Amino acid sequence: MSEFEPNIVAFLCNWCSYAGADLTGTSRIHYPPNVKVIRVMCTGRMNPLFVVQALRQGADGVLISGCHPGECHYLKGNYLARRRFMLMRNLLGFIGINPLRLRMSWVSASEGKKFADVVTTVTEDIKKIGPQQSFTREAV
Amino acid sequence: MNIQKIRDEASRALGRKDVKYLIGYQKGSYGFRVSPAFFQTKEEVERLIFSPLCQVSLAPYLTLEEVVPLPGEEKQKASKVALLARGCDSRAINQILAEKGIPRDRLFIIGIPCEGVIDRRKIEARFPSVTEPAEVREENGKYIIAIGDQSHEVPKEELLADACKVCRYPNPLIYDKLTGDKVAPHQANYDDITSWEEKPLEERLQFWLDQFSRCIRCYACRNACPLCYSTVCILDRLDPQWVKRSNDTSENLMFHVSRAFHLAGRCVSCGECERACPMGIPLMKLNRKLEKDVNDLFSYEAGKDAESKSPMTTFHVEDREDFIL
Amino acid sequence: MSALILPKDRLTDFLLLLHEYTLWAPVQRDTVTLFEVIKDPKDSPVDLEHQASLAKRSIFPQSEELFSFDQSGILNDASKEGSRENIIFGIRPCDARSFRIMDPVFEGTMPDPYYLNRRQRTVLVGIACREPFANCFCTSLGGSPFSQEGLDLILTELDGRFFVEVLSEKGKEIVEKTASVFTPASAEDGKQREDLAKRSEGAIKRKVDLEGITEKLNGIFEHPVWKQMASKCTACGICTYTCPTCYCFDMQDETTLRKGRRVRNWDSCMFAEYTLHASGHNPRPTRAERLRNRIYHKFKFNVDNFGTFGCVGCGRCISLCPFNVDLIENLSTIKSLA
Amino acid sequence: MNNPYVPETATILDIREEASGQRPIKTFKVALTDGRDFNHQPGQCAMVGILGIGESMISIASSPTKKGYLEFSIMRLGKVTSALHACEAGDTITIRGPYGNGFPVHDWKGKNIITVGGGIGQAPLRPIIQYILDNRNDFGTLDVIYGARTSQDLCFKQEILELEKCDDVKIHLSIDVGEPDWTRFVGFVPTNLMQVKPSPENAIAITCGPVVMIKYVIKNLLALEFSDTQIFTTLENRMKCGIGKCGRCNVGSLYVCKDGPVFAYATLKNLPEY
Repeated sequence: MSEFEPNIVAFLCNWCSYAGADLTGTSRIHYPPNVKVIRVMCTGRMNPLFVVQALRQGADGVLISGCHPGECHYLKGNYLARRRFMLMRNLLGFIGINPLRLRMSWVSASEGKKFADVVTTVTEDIKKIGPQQSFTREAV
Repeated sequence: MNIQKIRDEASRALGRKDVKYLIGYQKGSYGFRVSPAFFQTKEEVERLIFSPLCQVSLAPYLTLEEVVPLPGEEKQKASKVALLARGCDSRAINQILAEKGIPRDRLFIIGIPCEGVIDRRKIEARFPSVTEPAEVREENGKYIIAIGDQSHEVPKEELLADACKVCRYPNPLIYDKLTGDKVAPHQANYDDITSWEEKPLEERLQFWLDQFSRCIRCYACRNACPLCYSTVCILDRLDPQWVKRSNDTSENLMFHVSRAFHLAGRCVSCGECERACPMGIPLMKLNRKLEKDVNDLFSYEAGKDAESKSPMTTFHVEDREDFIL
Repeated sequence: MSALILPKDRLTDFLLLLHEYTLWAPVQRDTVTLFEVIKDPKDSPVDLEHQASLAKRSIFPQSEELFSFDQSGILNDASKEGSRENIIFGIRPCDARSFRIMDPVFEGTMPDPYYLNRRQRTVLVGIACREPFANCFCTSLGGSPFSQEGLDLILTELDGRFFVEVLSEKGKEIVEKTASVFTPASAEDGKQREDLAKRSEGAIKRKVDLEGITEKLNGIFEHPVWKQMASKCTACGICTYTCPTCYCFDMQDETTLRKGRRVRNWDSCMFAEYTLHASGHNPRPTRAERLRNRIYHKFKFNVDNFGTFGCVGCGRCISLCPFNVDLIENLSTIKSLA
Repeated sequence: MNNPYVPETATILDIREEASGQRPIKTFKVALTDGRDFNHQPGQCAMVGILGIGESMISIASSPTKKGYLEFSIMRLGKVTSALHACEAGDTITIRGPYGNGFPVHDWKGKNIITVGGGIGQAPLRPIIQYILDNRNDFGTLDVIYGARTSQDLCFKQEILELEKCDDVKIHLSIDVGEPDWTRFVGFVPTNLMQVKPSPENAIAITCGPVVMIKYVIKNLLALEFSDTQIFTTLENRMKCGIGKCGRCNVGSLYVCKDGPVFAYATLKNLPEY
């Protein structure tokens, strides 16, 4: 059987992490192809339920990435997101969903290398914990 | 608890020109039941009761669709709703006020320090199939239960509702009139939460999936919750439809995570959701986990006053971020 | 028909002999007892003491696929898929009667194949109620704790044994398949059963006189009493979802990227969304109209359309309501209106 | 056993824009994919849907005398109707039906017919008008009273104006608020009705439109001495199954999908909740 290739949804903020991911590509830095990127304007736009919805619809992990604290384009979106996802991670852990399935990172537009590292770490971790199938929406 | 004092306050409140009606309790239709009741006149206050059986929270009635303008003839124009509020109810009211859900001047709050209430499931398990009206009073750490002409004594701890066992705010925090003497609060105790978190992930997940699979999605937990008062709940939305109508474990998990998370930093631990659940799902466990975390991480407790901002709409630059890559 | 004795310690054997059927039985799930499919009767102790909820989902499941489709069109019609014969074991007489009330809704000029196929393939094995529960009022609705209406077999617990009465051809078939666990019943057993039936019926304390309620309802549609009754209701779905005779449903499409299915799910007339028009107009905007519709449906509309009350008096809506909205009390109030 | 929940597929032949603005209305001309005749009565409805979105009960806006196709006039309001409005000619939709009772056209032979419509409420009346024109000798005079909020919201405008050329059809259009180019009646439909003053003698009045309009039209018809059995209307409610099982569309003990949508006022006035 071939190795498990996780499905990871990455929500990247428009101003920092999305540009950072772009830089990763233009710098020709390799990173695992398991992430599916969704661009959001700000991590503060992230409804915590997006995470559950993604996991339910077949994602094995979710990565949320935004600007470093103090650098948010909208001043405080990432601070609010930080609180939200800290709690969401704890709640998911409480009901038995491995908190490693929800990761958050700060990646600026200049940190192409860091983005590659983050994606590698997240992918490796999720490979270790295996696929998420226990509460996936019933495949029709 | 002196019922006469509460009745006096109630009839004084109803005597006020600006009070439309009063939400209180009256004897229920059978057995250990207590029913929420809406009192329009002073005379009706004779029916008002308050006893350890008064488990139902009255706070949800403040935000129901028509904000209860019962046909009260000449009183129709009056603006205030009076209600009895125990510690937990007062916290719920505070939280609603803080969220600007209802204006303070629409409320006349009669605060009742609360010694804790009886879990109806526990007492009905102890005395099954009781149809004749039963009464309970508390005496020296015991409940004296009168069913018909029989009397029983049960230690308080055995019947006390779980939420009341760890209630830190038995005394109303916001009120216009306070009746009775203050009650000593209980200690916060999150042992159940911490010990649960020591269990293996797989065991936790199996437990919750099993619990959620039982849910029939009657939404009683939502409707009974004093803080679930959104005009359009995401659960009723068709477009976008976050949670499908189908009853399966995955949809149910989504529903329960949304419900719990929407109450993060807002839940006042009244235990109404769990009480209302016809399927016996331990919903308070989720709420208490979030309550504990909000307290630990953001030093915030819901409903302590009517001004403070929700922890989910504020932040500290120095909030923990050890989970961030 | 004939009567037999099933020793209590052979109950599991009896259920094991029925392995070719899909077996629904009341099982304890933490603090509640619910009807569920049990895989192995040895592992799932059947709870015959409690008033289990949701028997109706064995024939009318809460969620049910009507058909599936993809971009090319409709793929299959789920009503044509064969399923095994069902046994609902341990159903209360009131629940068994409830199917008789739902049947005409799903029959009619446009028969509903999903419900009716499952209904035809289901055997109802009842358990008589020796001790009625607090809110049982089946006798007010023409039932009784020992009612045999709609059942194929009925068990009555005597001391250490079940008195089994065979009530239909389907029931006879079951008994023949499991003949080894039974012994013949004596006249004494029959007498014991009669005594229990009498005692149990006498033990029902909650009653409501429904004589003339339908006519009464004709004249009080606009009465302020509805608003009063509904004032403490918070419009959740407990009463309708746990009601054995409530059958309203919703149909929705659910899709993934490539496939979809049309599903029908229980719906509740207590929800605002139930009647909400796309324009935003709602013919039943408040709890008063919704509660009124529920009572009218059960005690007038069902009588107009099918000649029976849409209620079997199981009392679950009363026991489970978190706010003490009490159907018996409400019906008595209606009766007492001038 | 036939499965009443499984729809048939149909193809959109043509889409015509009837009204633009806030609540746009389009008329969809469709034909069943298998070419079968739908066999409906004027006034009946069908469940029109799109797989993956859902279904809505829509009244059939064309007469059974028009063979080979069906028409539905649909206002964009909810999830399904929005998706339908996004469709193009050639797309596949689903249809179940026909449902409901339809107008008792056979009992109306030899009668003078008055239709009173408002807004999209003209759609269920259109098959009746078409039916009468196609069986012209079976009926007496035809009065079409129709109004909408603005001239932009009037459906089937061309078609109705075309009718004016027939000498045995009278058209009475109105809009709620006056507009510079509008030379006809300005005011609400019930008012227009009082101005037209149709005679109740040997007549049948059929009305459809917003709930409030229907109430006043009926009131005015009664004032004009129409009897209960001479007034017909169609109702609507939220529907899911279309076959009287899912419960939600009841008005009293009758289901709009099965026992309606056409109700004689004689029946209607005895229904609670109306």
